[in-house]
Amino acid sequence: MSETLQRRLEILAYATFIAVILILPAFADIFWLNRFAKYLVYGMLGIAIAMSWGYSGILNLGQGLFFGAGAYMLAMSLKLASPTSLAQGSDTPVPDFMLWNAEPGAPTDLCCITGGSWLWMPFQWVGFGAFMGIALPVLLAFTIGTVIFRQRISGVFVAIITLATVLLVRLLVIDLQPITNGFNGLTDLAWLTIGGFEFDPYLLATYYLIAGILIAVLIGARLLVATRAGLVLQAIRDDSNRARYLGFDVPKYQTFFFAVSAGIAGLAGMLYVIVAEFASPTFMDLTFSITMVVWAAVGGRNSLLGACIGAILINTIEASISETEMFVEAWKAIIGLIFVLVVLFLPRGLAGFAQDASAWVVGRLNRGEGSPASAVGQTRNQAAE
Amino acid sequence: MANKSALTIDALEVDFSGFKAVDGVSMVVEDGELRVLLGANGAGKTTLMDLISGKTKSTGGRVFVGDTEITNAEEHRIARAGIGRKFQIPSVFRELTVRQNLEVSSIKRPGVLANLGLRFSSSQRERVESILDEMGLVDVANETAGALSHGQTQWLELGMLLIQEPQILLLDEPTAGMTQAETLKTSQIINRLKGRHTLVVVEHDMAFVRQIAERITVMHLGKVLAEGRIEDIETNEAVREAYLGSGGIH
Amino acid sequence: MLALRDVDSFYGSSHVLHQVGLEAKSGEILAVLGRNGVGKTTLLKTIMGLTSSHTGAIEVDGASISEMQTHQRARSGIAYVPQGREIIPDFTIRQNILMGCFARKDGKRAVPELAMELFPYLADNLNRPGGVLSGGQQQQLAIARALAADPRVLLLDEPTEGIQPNIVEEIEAIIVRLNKEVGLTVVLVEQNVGFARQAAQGFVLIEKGRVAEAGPTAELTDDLVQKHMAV
Amino acid sequence: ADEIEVGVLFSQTGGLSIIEKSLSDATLMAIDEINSAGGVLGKQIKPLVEDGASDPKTFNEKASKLIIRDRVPTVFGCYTSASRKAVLPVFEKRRNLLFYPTYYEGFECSKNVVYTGAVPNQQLSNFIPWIINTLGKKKFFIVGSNYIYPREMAKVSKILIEQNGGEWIADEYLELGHSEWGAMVNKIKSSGCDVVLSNVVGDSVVAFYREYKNQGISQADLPICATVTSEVEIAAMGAEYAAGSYTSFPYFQAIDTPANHAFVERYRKFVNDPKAVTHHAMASSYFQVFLWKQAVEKAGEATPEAIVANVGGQSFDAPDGKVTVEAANLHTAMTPRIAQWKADGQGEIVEAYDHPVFPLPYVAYGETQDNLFCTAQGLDTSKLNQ
Amino acid sequence: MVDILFIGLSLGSILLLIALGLSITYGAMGVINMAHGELVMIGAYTAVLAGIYLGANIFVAMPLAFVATALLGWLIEAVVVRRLYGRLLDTLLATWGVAILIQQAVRLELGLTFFGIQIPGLGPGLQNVSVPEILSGTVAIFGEEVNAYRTFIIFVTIVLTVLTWWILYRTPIGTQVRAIIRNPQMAAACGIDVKRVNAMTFAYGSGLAGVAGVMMSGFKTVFPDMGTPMVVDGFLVVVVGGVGSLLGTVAAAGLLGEINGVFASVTNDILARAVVFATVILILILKPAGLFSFKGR
Ligand SMILES: Nc1ncnc2c1ncn2[C@@H]1O[C@H](COP(=O)(O)OP(=O)(O)OP(=O)(O)O)[C@@H](O)[C@H]1O
Ligand SMILES: Nc1ncnc2c1ncn2[C@@H]1O[C@H](COP(=O)(O)OP(=O)(O)OP(=O)(O)O)[C@@H](O)[C@H]1O
Ligand SMILES: NC(N)=O
Ligand SMILES: [Mg+2]
Ligand SMILES: [Mg+2]
Repeated sequence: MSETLQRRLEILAYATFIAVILILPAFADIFWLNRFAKYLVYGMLGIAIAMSWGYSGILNLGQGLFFGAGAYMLAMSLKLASPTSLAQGSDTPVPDFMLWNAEPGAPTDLCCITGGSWLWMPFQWVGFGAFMGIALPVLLAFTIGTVIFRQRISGVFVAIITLATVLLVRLLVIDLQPITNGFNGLTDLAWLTIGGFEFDPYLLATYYLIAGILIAVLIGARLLVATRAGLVLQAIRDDSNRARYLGFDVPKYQTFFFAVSAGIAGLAGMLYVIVAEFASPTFMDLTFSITMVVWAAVGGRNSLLGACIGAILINTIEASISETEMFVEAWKAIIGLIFVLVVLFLPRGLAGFAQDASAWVVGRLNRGEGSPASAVGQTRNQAAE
Repeated sequence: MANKSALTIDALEVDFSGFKAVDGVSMVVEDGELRVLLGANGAGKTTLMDLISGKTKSTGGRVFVGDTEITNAEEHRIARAGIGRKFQIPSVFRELTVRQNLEVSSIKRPGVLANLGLRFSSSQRERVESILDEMGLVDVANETAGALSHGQTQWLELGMLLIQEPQILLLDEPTAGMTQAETLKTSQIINRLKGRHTLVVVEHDMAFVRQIAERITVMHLGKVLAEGRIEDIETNEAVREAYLGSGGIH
Repeated sequence: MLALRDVDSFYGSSHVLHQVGLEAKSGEILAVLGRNGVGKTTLLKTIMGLTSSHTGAIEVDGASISEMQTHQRARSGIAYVPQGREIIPDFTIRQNILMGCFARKDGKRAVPELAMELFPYLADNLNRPGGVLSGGQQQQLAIARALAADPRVLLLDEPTEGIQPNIVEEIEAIIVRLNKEVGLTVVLVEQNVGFARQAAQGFVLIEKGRVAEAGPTAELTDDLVQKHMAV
Repeated sequence: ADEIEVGVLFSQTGGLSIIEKSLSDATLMAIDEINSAGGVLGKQIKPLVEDGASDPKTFNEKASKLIIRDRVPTVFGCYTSASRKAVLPVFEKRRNLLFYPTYYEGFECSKNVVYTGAVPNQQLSNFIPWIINTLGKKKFFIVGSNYIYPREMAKVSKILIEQNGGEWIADEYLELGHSEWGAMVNKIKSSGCDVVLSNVVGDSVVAFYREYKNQGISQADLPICATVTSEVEIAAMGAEYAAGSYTSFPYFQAIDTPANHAFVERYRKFVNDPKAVTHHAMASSYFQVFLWKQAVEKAGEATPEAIVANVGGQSFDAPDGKVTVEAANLHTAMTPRIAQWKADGQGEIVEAYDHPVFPLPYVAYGETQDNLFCTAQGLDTSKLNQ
Repeated sequence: MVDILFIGLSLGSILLLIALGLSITYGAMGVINMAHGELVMIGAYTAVLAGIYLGANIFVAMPLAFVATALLGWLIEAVVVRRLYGRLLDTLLATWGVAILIQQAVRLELGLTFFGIQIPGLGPGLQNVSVPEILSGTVAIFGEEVNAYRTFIIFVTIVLTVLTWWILYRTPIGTQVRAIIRNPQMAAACGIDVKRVNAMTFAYGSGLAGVAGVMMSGFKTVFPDMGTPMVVDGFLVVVVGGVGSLLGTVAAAGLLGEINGVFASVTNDILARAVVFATVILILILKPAGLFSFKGR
């Protein structure tokens, strides 16, 4: 397939996707809009995974750490903005759970009600929470990335380190109950308010807030990987040593894109808090992090759009099947089966399938040179695969 | 250190748990010189290149590019100091297309932020196209490099090196797996580079060596066995014995 | 001994060999020549069953092997020295050589005498890991491994690539010897036309995945070489 | 319509489905029984079953589906506090109603939740004095899973232990779902305690009791007194491991009343499993549907506001005995009991209050029946920082 | 002190028992088998069912479980894994799907619940296996009363480890296994029946998981989700040890087990878990390819 045609088809795919999510409200009730808003957030996670896994070759099994970090940062601010926080007899907001966890006689003030509660103080300003929702994941990723990429850790070892990290952080968040509310997470949050406008999760405006940010992230990420740096990144994924001998400081590239991916995941975490109104340490469960990876794989890990659509699609399918009375118990088995089938028969995910299909159609159209060989009657040699 | 020398190697050695694959090698390559490195299989030629390019860390001795010491520096620093390398087992970005391989190699400012732009300059593009043409890779420019044959991969790697334009090129068996005609073409390319670039070439193909050689260094068992012009080497009995066999350099 | 008829071969959907036919008679050396990328390696891989798929007939001693899996082809007496050498880096030299023995019919597992005689470096370093060897040493190891299979047909992909000149001479001599003394049938992919002319009885020139010319070595004229191997 | 739709939201899949399935079944059984008896307000109840998949995110999503799309007036559901916290914003901001059947840590006071499980004072207020006075054990080793409920139970226990002249010598936690007890049991052995107070939940319980026996500790010398170990865990671990230990709950399968025997029978038939066990949260899942029905009938309509306004004061003769939703705080008054586990896997009730105990969700902060923090209007915050 | 070290040793042996099968399917075959935990679970259920239907104890259940899970592993290999060799991360995803399927199969009693048929022993509930009399209670070792069942686990682990080591490093089949992971094409060209060896290896690794499951059933609850956390622990061990190194797996299991045991004893279990994770991270940062790894050129 010629390159320009390929590019045009890709632009068409992006445009179609964007158009669909923008006109969706015309066809969906407010419940589905809220639900899709959540799935768009998952789609953003798909983008983050495709960027780190597909483009950088870094399989992060701890993406939940960044999602969780983003979620908690904004949730802390929204918790302090919640009217119930103020209604506890103190002049300054104090999260209700800190009262339960406080030592008897402790001052009812954010500075010192429990050990470490002062960490919450800057979050009284929602802007700080929103800023930290991206800054903290980026900082974490930057730190982790700098260490592991300088040490030239790659492949499954990165996966295990990120996995151990997310498990470690999750353990600490649960254990630091006095300042995190432990296992129960943060609920009873205020709605995000910008310029006096409250983003009730069941408003059209909230859907468009999420959709708009997703579109911006999608386009931004797509442009980023199309840069020269993005090309270098793919070269590094391919053969990091070769890239070194060309003079590229490999860890810098890896860390940069790892951090960008983390920032996107953090942003997704924040948006999730806006639409779901809670933050929970289960965001840092291993299963969630693996599930995200599966979404991206189904959609196509080498395609930002594919991974994004994969996440949205799987969640939509999951919801539909699990809400079909017949399948209430069996839906998970069906999902499991879908994963297996996709990996076996669509090895590059839906995006890869779409590319192959369009290549085939185009090949049909300008028949003649380079028509794909027919597979009829060929001996298959297993060992060669 | 003499100012004119491009590459200075001073008593370099590496010890692999007791086995010294390179054992006190000293060598000065002048600016613009082409140096051929000969030696038996296992003499330490590739290892010497590994040491220069930072792939292997030395356990003794020093390496300079011009006046800059690069001993055991990180690979990308050595590369930025002006050393480019072609590997014995050709090493390219197998999942990128041939053109993308060349594009990546054409990037001059290696930082992340410097490369956040979308486009390559038109001079870079032209350079890529002309290298594609020169290496005979135009037909496969949009193929992924992993699908190339061995020889095509050799050409591609050579092309990447040319477009990278390092001051010093280390070429490890650049003609392995090429036909005589192809070898001839390679030697022409290399001869064109002489003077502008400093080259260190490892080869076993004596016909090729004859086409390009100025000075030759012969290694044996990790040490320098002989150094000199082609005629000196050809007639050196020790070299004949250890390496050349009946044919000589023909 | 080894015959191919109308063989087409594929990597995934890319079609590399077209209607290839050739024959190596028993005890003969057949040289396969051609430019880079024409499909020489692919031809050997196809014989071994290592491309994704192929059509057409491949026979050894009149028996079809084209339906066989790779290991069965190996066990039917074909040994392969690949272009990349494909040494297992963390196996010792001995273990690498013994790998070849899995294709033996008699089940014997021993380092072949002949290989030890041919390659003294290997004989002296049987317990070093294969991965640390130099390129040329690995080439020797790959040949030794093939010999360990006690094959009838030997597929050699540019066996002298990267070998020091005096050993090249030796390897060339060895190939001739194996052919003469042991009666091995050899399919030899070579760039060195001189050696091909000297050692082989027959030749095949490949061009873009098709057999362009074939015949006894005597017919391998400079014109043909010029036509099919020049850049 | 001639149907009233209600939500049933428990985990049908995932790690927690083991327990939550039984809560879901009990709920469906109650609905079934009500429907057979003519329904409510002459209408049949139609349960909409959704799967929380043991994941708070899914609980949140499904709650929103039931409330916003299906517009049910009530959801029966949630087992863990974490899942309840995840659905709470939907119920509160959309003014809907959750019936929550699980024992929990307290300090929650929502106008949108009716709590029918025990709160700490209903499990501990007679348990601790009984351990000290009747069992004669004074040195407590407190152990729990590391999350809110066990920590809160420990807090309340410590107050009670001190009030009753005992002492606690350790308060240790293990990760939720962890099942490696070697070190902890070894610690217990060498701590010099004479009783273990366990707030361990889930499958960790099984590994705990097994390790306990396998390290050679006898329940007679050093009994485990538990707040969460129910018939489910006992059946799962093998009764011999728990024999001799104690649990405090308002409901046990062993309650020897005709009503309870009939309940157990009906349940076994309903789930088609002659060995199925009944337990506290599951019994609450059952009776809370009846409390709900009474409230609907009293209100004459099935809207969340009407139900909540009328559920306070409703009593029901549950398998547990009489249970009453307290109008003051929408928690349920129940009768605490203590059972000793026997080799057949059933508890023998060794102690029981003779009357239902008033639920005090803020008992750890000094709440008493005369000084309620949680009121029908919500939390009275002025009480909190005194 | 002996008691603390014993706890660590026992933790290590349990880790090793889980990791052993993984160290083969992952280390020697390059398959990230996320369904490994489910194979452990199936092993445990074999013990449950053997108890219910055959009245058999865990000694009998061990070989049964080995066979059952080896067969299941063989099936997984033939249907799914076989198509994915060389695609490491795809094996992770596909076997993740397989894991979900196996879990649901047990939970839904192989789908028979839909027809109202119940199989006692399966289903979503919690199951248990009782430990034979001679393994319950304590035994005296070095003058210290230790848990007899844990001692038995340590013993079984040692036997299985030695057996596995012997197969991998002292038999031709072991050489074939190790050759295939390094270079399947060349292995085939050397006459190795890659398909058959892979199937056998995967079945063996799965069988080990089954035995591990029987051992787990003696001190844990048996339920459909029991395997999920195990696969994580198993991978931590295998990777920290160095992929493909059996010795590394043994060392990592021992090290992490003792760290866990000692920290849990002198501080608390939560901190011990945290320290274990931190150790994993630290080891991999300091030794980026795990404790034991081959260094090529
Ligand atoms: N990492 C290593 N560990 C141990 N020995 C090594 C290592 N690297 C190289 N060697 C040994 O050092 C010697 C020199 O190897 P080198 O690859 O430099 O040879 P060479 O001169 O390039 O040979 P060739 O012409 O065959 O490519 C060989 O004997 C090789 O086995
Ligand atoms: N794995 C592969 N997938 C797709 N195409 C391939 C693959 N390997 C080789 N090819 C293509 O098949 C053609 C023949 O390659 P082959 O390696 O057989 O060439 P060759 O004649 O051995 O060349 P050389 O002399 O360079 O070794 C080349 O055009 C190459 O691009
Ligand atoms: N409510 C509980 N026990 O989490
Ligand atoms: Mg070399
Ligand atoms: Mg070739």
